[in-house]
Amino acid sequence: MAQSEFQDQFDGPAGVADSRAVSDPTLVVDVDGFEGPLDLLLTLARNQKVDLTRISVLALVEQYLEFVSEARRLRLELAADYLVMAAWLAYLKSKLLLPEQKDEDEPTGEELAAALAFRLRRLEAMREASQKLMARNRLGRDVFARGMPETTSVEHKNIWSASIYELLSAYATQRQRQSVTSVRVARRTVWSLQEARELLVKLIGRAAEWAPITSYLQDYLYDEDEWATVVASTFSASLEMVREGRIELRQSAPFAPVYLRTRADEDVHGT
Amino acid sequence: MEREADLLEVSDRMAGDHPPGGAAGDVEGMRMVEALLFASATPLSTDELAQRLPAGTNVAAILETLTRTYAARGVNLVQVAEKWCFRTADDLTFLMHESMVEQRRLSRAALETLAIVAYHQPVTRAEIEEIRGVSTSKGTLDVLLETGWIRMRGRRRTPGRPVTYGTTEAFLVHFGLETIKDLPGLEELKGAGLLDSAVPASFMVPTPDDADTLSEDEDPLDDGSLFEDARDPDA
Amino acid sequence: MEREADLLEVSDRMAGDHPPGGAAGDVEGMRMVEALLFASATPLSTDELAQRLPAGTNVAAILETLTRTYAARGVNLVQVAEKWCFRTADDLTFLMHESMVEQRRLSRAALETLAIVAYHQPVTRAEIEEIRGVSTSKGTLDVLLETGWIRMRGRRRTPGRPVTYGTTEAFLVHFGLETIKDLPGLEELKGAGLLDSAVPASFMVPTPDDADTLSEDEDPLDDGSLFEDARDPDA
Repeated sequence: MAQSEFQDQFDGPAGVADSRAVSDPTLVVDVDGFEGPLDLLLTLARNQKVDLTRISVLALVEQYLEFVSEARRLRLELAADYLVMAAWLAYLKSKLLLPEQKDEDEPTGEELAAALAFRLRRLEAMREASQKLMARNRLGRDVFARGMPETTSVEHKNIWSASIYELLSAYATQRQRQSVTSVRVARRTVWSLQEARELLVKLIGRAAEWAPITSYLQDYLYDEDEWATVVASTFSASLEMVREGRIELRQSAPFAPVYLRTRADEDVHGT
Repeated sequence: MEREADLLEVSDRMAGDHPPGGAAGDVEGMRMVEALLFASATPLSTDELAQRLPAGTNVAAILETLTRTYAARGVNLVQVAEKWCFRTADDLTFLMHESMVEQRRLSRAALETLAIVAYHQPVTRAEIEEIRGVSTSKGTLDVLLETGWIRMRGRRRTPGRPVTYGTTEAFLVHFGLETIKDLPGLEELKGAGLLDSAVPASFMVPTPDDADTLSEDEDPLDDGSLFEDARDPDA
Repeated sequence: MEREADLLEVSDRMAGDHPPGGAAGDVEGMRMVEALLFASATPLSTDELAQRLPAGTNVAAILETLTRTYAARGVNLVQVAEKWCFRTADDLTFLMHESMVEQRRLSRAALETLAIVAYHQPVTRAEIEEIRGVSTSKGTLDVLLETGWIRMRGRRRTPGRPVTYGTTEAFLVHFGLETIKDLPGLEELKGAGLLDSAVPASFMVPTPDDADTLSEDEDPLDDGSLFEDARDPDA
């Protein structure tokens, strides 16, 4: 039932909500305007015309059971609550009538009766409390507040704060941000190994004399930016040509000029 | 000043038993408290008053004097929710038809539930149902929440973490209660053990508690799941 | 009744000069008028009061007595447009002004702008924008003017005669500077790690100068045209 599901979700799997899951609150009210079996019991108890602390629970139980059987005889639709309560009260009645048994796990009839009486007194107490509460001098009904409260005007005043650190770091950060002009990475000219080799082959021709490697490259070393790549690529290409046996390299000391010449016995190599 | 002398004399007569050197001499302080409380749309606490008065003003003494001064008049100075406000005297209700606000009629179920929340707070819906012996329709709690008299406080630290309910400051203001401990008949109910929760056999006599701080077995409301509850299609 | 006797005595004293047989004896009538006027949402005329009071009540006399009774108090009974109501005493209206002081922090844009004004003063809005590289909203300068830390100094002798901004003494006080020259320069900013040491060589931090005397290229502010400028969205 949606209602009971909802209750479970709302209050958790509390026993009270579960035991009543099959009852529909709207049906409860239909039973002669009683708000549930406890309300009916309370009404019956009041009929005993004694202080609630001195009611006869047994008599009350019998009245309730009689009410329920009468309702059934008249084929009145009774909400399940009332039947559950009737079953429980029948059990209570048997407990009260039978001689007390030594069973420590189960409450005695007197204890059950006392619990029921307590619940009735508590419900009645809450009803009286609600009446007392509603009978108090209530605002807007019995006592009244000022009809024309004078609004207090609120003046907003701002106190600004900033620290010297914040000020300086804001300044430095934003000045610096603005000072950074965009940097374009210039494309470098690079001599490929292939280009260097072709050039080398063309330049040295059949030169058989030792000559510094840079002397061949004089025409190409005018640009400072390109000097490194020209020298490096040419040197690498020359190493490869040495391996092939086409030229010879000579250097007298570290960082001394590198000399090169075509290999003299090229024809031998050719065979 | 003539009018001060005048007022002083009056105050002396009206509050004849005040301690010498008390508030009676502070005519300006008294006038200011009167003005503030008359003007305010909501009750003001002693602290709120003190904040708006010159430093060193003995607000408590002034309030005591004013309470006595106004006790016999058509407008009384009263304390609700531990704050101060002026209210028309309760014996003049019969005159006030024009000012009367249309009050929403609460069902018997709602009244009972309100009382149970007030006296047993913090209380869960299952506990309310246990006391009433009948399941509470969602509408009942809704209506009470709408009046602003009850509020969801937190969640009970028990399986299912049910929502706990309690009363609000608006509840105290509406019913003219200084604190929740001024609920009518509270002491008798406590004495008779009728505020015990009978089901978990606790032998402690609880006292209703509308304090904002959650009790030991309450968790704060978790907005997410609370919202879910509030949106329940059966609500 | 005790309280009636009490009030009677008081009223007698408070309104010692009332005509014998007048309102002073009508304690209940006085209480009723008090309550009605207090609770009413609108001022009430003598007729309206009379309609709601027991027949034969001398409303006019009661009102006269009450006016006198309350004259010295924090709340007065006053007549507005021939109707009666309670009002806070004129000399206490200052209590009704609540000043809310809010601590606020400057936005990043405002801090930057403030710093630029401090270092580069006298500086125009266009110059600020040029330095910041973004347009400065009018609101930012407004906020800074509200802080009292910057002021309009004069007008730059350039086309459009833009307003120049500079810092105030309040600026120095707030930031704990003895003179504006205590603002750290380029090397100090670098030393403090606020500026990257790799800034370009062309990077300059000006030596700030907040002298009251206008610089050579500044004209004094001319109030008339200032107003015009201040409204100019582009100013």
